[in-house]
Amino acid sequence: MKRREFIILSGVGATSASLLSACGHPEEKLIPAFIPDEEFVPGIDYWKASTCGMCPAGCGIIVRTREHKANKIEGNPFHPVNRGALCARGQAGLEVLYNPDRIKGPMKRVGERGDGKWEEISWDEGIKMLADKLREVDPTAYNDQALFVTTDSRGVTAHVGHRLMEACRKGAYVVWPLFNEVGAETSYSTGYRSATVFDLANSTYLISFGARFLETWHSPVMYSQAYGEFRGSSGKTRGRFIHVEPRMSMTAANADEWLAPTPGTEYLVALGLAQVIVRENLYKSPASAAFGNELGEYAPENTAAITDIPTEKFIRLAREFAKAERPLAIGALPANAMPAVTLLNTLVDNLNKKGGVLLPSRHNEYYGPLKMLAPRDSFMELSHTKFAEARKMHAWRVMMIHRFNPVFATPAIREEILTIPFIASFSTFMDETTELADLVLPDHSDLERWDLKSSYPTSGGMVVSVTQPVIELQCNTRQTADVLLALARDLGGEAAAALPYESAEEIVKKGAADFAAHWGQPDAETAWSELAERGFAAAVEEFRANTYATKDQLNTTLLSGLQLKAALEEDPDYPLTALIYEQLWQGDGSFANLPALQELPDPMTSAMWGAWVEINPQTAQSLGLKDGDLVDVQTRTGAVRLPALLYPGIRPNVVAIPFGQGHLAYGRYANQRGANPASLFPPSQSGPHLESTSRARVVKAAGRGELTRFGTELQEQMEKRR
Amino acid sequence: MLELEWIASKHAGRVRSQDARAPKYTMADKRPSDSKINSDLLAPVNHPGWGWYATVVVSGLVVLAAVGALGYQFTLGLGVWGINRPVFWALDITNFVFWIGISHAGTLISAILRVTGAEWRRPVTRCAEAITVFALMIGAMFPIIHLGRPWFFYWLVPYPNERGLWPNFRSPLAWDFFAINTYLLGSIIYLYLPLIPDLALLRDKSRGALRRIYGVFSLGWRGTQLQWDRLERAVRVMAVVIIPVAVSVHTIVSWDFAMTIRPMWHSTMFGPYFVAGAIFSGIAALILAMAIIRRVFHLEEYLRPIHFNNLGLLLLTMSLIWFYFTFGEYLTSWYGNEPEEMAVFNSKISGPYAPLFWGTVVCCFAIPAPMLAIKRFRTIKGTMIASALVVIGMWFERFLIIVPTLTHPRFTFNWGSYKPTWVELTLTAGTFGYFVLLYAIFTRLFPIIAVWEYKEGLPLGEHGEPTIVGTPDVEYESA
Amino acid sequence: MKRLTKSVVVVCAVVVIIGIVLLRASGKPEAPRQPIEFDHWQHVTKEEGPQLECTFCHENVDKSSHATIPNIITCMGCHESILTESGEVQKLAAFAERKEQPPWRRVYWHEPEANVFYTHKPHIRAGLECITCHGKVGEMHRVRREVDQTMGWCIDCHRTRSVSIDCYVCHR
Amino acid sequence: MTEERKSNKPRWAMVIDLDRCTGCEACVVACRVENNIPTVGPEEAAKGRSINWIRIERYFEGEFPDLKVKFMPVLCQHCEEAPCEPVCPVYATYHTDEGLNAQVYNRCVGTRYCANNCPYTVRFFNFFDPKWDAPLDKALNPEVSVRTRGVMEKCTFCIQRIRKGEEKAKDEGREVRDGDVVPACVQTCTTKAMYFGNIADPESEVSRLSKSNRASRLLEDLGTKPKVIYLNKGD
Repeated sequence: MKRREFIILSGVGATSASLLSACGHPEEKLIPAFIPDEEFVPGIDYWKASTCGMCPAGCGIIVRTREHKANKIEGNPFHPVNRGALCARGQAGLEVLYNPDRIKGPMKRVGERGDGKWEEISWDEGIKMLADKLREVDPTAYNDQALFVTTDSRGVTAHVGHRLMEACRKGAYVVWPLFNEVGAETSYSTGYRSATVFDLANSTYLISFGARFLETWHSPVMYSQAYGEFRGSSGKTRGRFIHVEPRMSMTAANADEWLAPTPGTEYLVALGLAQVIVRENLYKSPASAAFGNELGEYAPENTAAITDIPTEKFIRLAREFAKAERPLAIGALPANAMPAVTLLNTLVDNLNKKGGVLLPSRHNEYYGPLKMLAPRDSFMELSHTKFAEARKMHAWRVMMIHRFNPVFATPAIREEILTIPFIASFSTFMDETTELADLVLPDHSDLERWDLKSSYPTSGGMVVSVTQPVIELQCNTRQTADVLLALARDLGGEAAAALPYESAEEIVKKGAADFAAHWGQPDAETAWSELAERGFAAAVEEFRANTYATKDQLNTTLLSGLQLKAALEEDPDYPLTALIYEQLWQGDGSFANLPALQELPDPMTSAMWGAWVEINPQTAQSLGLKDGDLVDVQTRTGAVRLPALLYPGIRPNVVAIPFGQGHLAYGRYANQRGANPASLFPPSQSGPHLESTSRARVVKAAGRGELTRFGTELQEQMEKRR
Repeated sequence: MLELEWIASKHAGRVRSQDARAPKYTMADKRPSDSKINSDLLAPVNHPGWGWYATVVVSGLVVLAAVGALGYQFTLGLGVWGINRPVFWALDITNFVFWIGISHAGTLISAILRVTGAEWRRPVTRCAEAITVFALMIGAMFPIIHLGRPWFFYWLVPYPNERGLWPNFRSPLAWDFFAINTYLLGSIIYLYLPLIPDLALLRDKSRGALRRIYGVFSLGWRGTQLQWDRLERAVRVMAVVIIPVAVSVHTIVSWDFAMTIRPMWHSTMFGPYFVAGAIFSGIAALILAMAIIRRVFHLEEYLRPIHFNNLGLLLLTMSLIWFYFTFGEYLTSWYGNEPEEMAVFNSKISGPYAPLFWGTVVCCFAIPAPMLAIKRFRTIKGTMIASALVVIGMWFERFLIIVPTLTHPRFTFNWGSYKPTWVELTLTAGTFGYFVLLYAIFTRLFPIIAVWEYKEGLPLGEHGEPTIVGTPDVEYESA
Repeated sequence: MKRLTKSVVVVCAVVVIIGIVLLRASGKPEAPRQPIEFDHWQHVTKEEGPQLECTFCHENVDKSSHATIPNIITCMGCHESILTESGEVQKLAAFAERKEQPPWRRVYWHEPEANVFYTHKPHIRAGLECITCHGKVGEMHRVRREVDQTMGWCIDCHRTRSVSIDCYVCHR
Repeated sequence: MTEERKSNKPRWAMVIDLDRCTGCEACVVACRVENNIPTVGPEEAAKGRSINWIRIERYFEGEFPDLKVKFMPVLCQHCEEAPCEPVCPVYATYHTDEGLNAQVYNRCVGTRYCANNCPYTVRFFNFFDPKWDAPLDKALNPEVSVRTRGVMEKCTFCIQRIRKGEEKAKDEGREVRDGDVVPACVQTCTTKAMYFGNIADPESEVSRLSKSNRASRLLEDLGTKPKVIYLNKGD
């Protein structure tokens, strides 16, 4: 008997039973649901505005609530970022709120670390415990430190956490992003400084170097909307879209032309295009002529062999791009390769022009008096390598971890984390890192907490979006910022002085009102009530057309770091290249516990409920592999066992694994599903800059893998016959 | 005269067990005595033997297993079957079509033989009619148990209700409901009518409660001339009426498929194709049943090689017709070369279903047709082997009509596959067990060869009437 | 024999009747005992009473799909000062004290399996009287189910008023 | 659509612009959440029993490196001549006077005949009772039935939203117009590739788009007259 069947038989499937059973007429007792109270009249929907927390993009949402339950999330139709739309992740937000595997309240460890034995404690007890640990940090010792690790670089947590750590003498506020693409505000994500956006909608010719703007890059919903307009709306010609990426992502699948260069050589494609534009004098910005000599070595004739893109294609695309009415290049390449993309935009001179790169000039004014929304400049950015180095220097005594799961992102870090004497986790779920914690102080879900988020819509300016509770608390959780405030009060002295707030709510209300006041609504109270109802406020700026005047402004040194070679060395024992990518919904693996997303067929492979290895059918044939065969992907660092998925949209001799599955904790939906490819790469590579690539080999293992697809499984049947 | 005979048989005295093992004689001999016939033909009723009990126990256990599986399915839902999206029908409907097909053995064959006055039919009819009723009962179960919510099956009945809801008479499934019920009712009547004189015989030969029960069901049969006249007329009318009903039933079953727009279902010839297939599998089932009855109840003198020979010839005819239809069906698909049709076609001819498909062709045509065409092989054993192959082959033929079409929806993205679960397999086994069980019980309660009808066909012996109608048997005995 | 037939018929009839009664009884109680003996008559019909409109308490009937049962706060709005010595009002006050709603029992409802999405609002808009579907509740002391709200009953009314009897109007 | 307007009732239709559809599947999740579609879990999904009222069909054309992909969102097409309707023996699926292909769950006995006769394979069967691990059931939409085992289900064009939209129009004493009814998938569409409205109203967006020279319908040659209109890729 299957597990599921047993469950049904034994009647543990209690929900369905209570929903559907007729015995004893449960309906008769439901009467409390028909009594109105101050908040809800039964049978009437109440929509509450907030901000999506499923990625940093900051889409506005409205949540439909009824009878004290939230039952649908929709995009806020007035929000300038997403204009009513919402992506698959955002739609699944309620499954975070109502997830059966949420941590119900504060706990402390009673067994050995990782034993999973916990004792429920009160909030006061938990905060006291953490405060005592922080007090133990020796302010005089150079290498004694407390650490606050998070993925938030802005917002209430960052504001409070940062101040507390500063006040905590040796405290360090650490931001540790895994995938840099989504909404990260730092330069390497776009090649430009923060607040830069791209006017896709009005562009007529778009080249994307690995920027999966329809799935995961930057602000997917905003750029999807722009893409819709780019493809044609009344009165606009249909834009042409070229995508450069070794694996056909969903974004690539939408391109008019897909170029699949050798992994890691995307920047050479960009430079090759630039070289053609310069040598054929197709550039528009006057300063561009100066690049003539420097680009010589990147001529497509030189690089075609490395990139595996024919020269003629370079020349044709370069001409098309340069001659297009409003060309635009975007990219998601390693920071040191991004200048190649920036260069293309420079050559066609599209800065602050319709359909080009929009670089707001007044962006420093946006934040108004509210500095909490500004990206913090004094945080430490961490990757595994840096962590290991820093670990040698500092004897971290206390590690506080918030919205981040390093043990999953970089499994090798586990041992090092275990050496830290005291770990407090603020996780909402029991993830791999929280399992090692000594104290768990669970945070609210995004629909229960207070926060402010800033984002930059293509319409210009900045939008501040409010995250506010849309429904009463589901568990005995507390917002981390509130916990930190309580902590500061408990610590007293400097810490208490640095954080003179009652609650996160107060900070948010004050910050939001300040912002609104700065941008046109002087009455703080009206400002706040408007904001709470609409969910956002905007600072508006018209983009001023701008042009690069001289070569110096182009920062020509950008090219110096680039080398004319493939990204990976040949390795005779490991003839293939393995890469991991951020899949449509899986993010950094933190959505693996949402059943609606687990059962969402991957748009390209149609696979669900698991992980897989994408292999080109040609390569598979040469390795004697069939679809669904279990294979070991091995690198010099590690190996994973996953089912092979024959995928025509990947370069031969490259294998790709989606990141996000393979949890060893994290609740019933995520645990023990697929494998975590992070172990394939040296820990240094799981840093923030690049989706990792490595030399690899694929060995057939015994047995068939569990590869579940929604669409048909057979390769030959995937093709459209009709 | 018949009445006289009847009275004679009534006074023939009690049957003794040793009579069952009476010395052999051929039909060419003079007419066997009434008591001999009675004791031979009533032997299974009176002295079933250990084999009968064993059969009942074994088939009963299989049925119990199937009932258990059914209970499991009703408790949890149809998910315990292997069906999925897009294969929403599989073994359930295979069994349905198969058993409805088997049911054509009886009534249709016996009716045709009666109407055409084929004298050799006499020992065959009862056997055949019983198959019809039981196979139909089993087949008709499936449209109910295959429902997602079987407890609402009565919504197919057009009963007046306050909600003003009626069945959808446009649906072939609603037609099925009426056709099958009509056929079942007709078949029961058609089985029952010729049973009345034999019930009277049993009534007279039994005592106590049994006598009363047989008495009720024999409807006060006294064997008067009037009664005989009426019976004969009723049987004759029923024989004529039941033929179109039988044809319509399987036509409508085929229309369940043909009325859809699915590739390789939507075919105008599905009606005759299914009817032919049904008669084909029905005859095979009849031959198998007869051979087994003949053996276990020692009815060698009654079920003679001539019957197997004749039925074998019928089976050969049907095999040829079946092959003709199949060939025509597939050839037109192939020539049409429509992509959706070809997807299904290829999956059967050379794809994953090819072993089953070619196996079916071998079982239904390649082996039985030549075998039955050669007189030397048209023996009891030969026809039995051919029939067994045909029954198996026709089951798979039904499966192959249903499943490959469903695994290949028009949009290739939705193509699927199907694997049965133990529940479906147990249910399938259960249908066979149930059939055997019902049949065994029937033989215990009623003579499986119509006593009066057999006697009616015999020479009158002392009265000096001409004897056997039809071909003399000797020829076949020696062959 | 005749007697036998007769007795068989009688026994069958009795069994059927008992069965129907039992089935009905095991289903929805016709006049369930409420946690507080709320008397509709006193509030609505009684001459010296307040003679409230139905919508005074069931205020959302023209706004929502549900007519809604009044919150205890509504009750206490009057009973804070009126009839405070009555035993039932004291029960009410005790509930209010505990900030609880009395566990009222439903008189009219349909099973969730019926998949019915009835909404009051359009029926009120069409000018239907409350008593048409709920009986003369205002004249009852304890509410008793007076109308058998079966599907046939719904359809009858829809037919006579030539409202759509499309399944999708109510079931979805 | 050539058939005459029999009443002043709206006829609901959808337009999907394939040039804009990116295959992001936001609609798939939105539909699941709005319509109480259960997740069946990995074991059941492996058996092909996952339910998605709307799905993105993906077709590859050609081979690496000249590979092309087509995404096609497929949902119930609400055919005017729906093949699923005549075969249902109990009228559980039928055509409403608003041109919707209705599925009445509590009339369905589960013959699955309709699913077999649907050329678009958009009908789904509840093989088991649905199950939501508490408290996930709190997110169920109270405006939509929770289907039991043994019944078919499929896209309803968000009938609950249609009813709400019509209600709103009635409240305001006017005919329904564009924007009154927005199904969950259309609402969330990230590229605004989907449109929904009353095709009987010549002024509506769907009417206008359905006359586009890019407009086509799925399996038009079957004569099912679908009410989902696809705008083919430009270029």
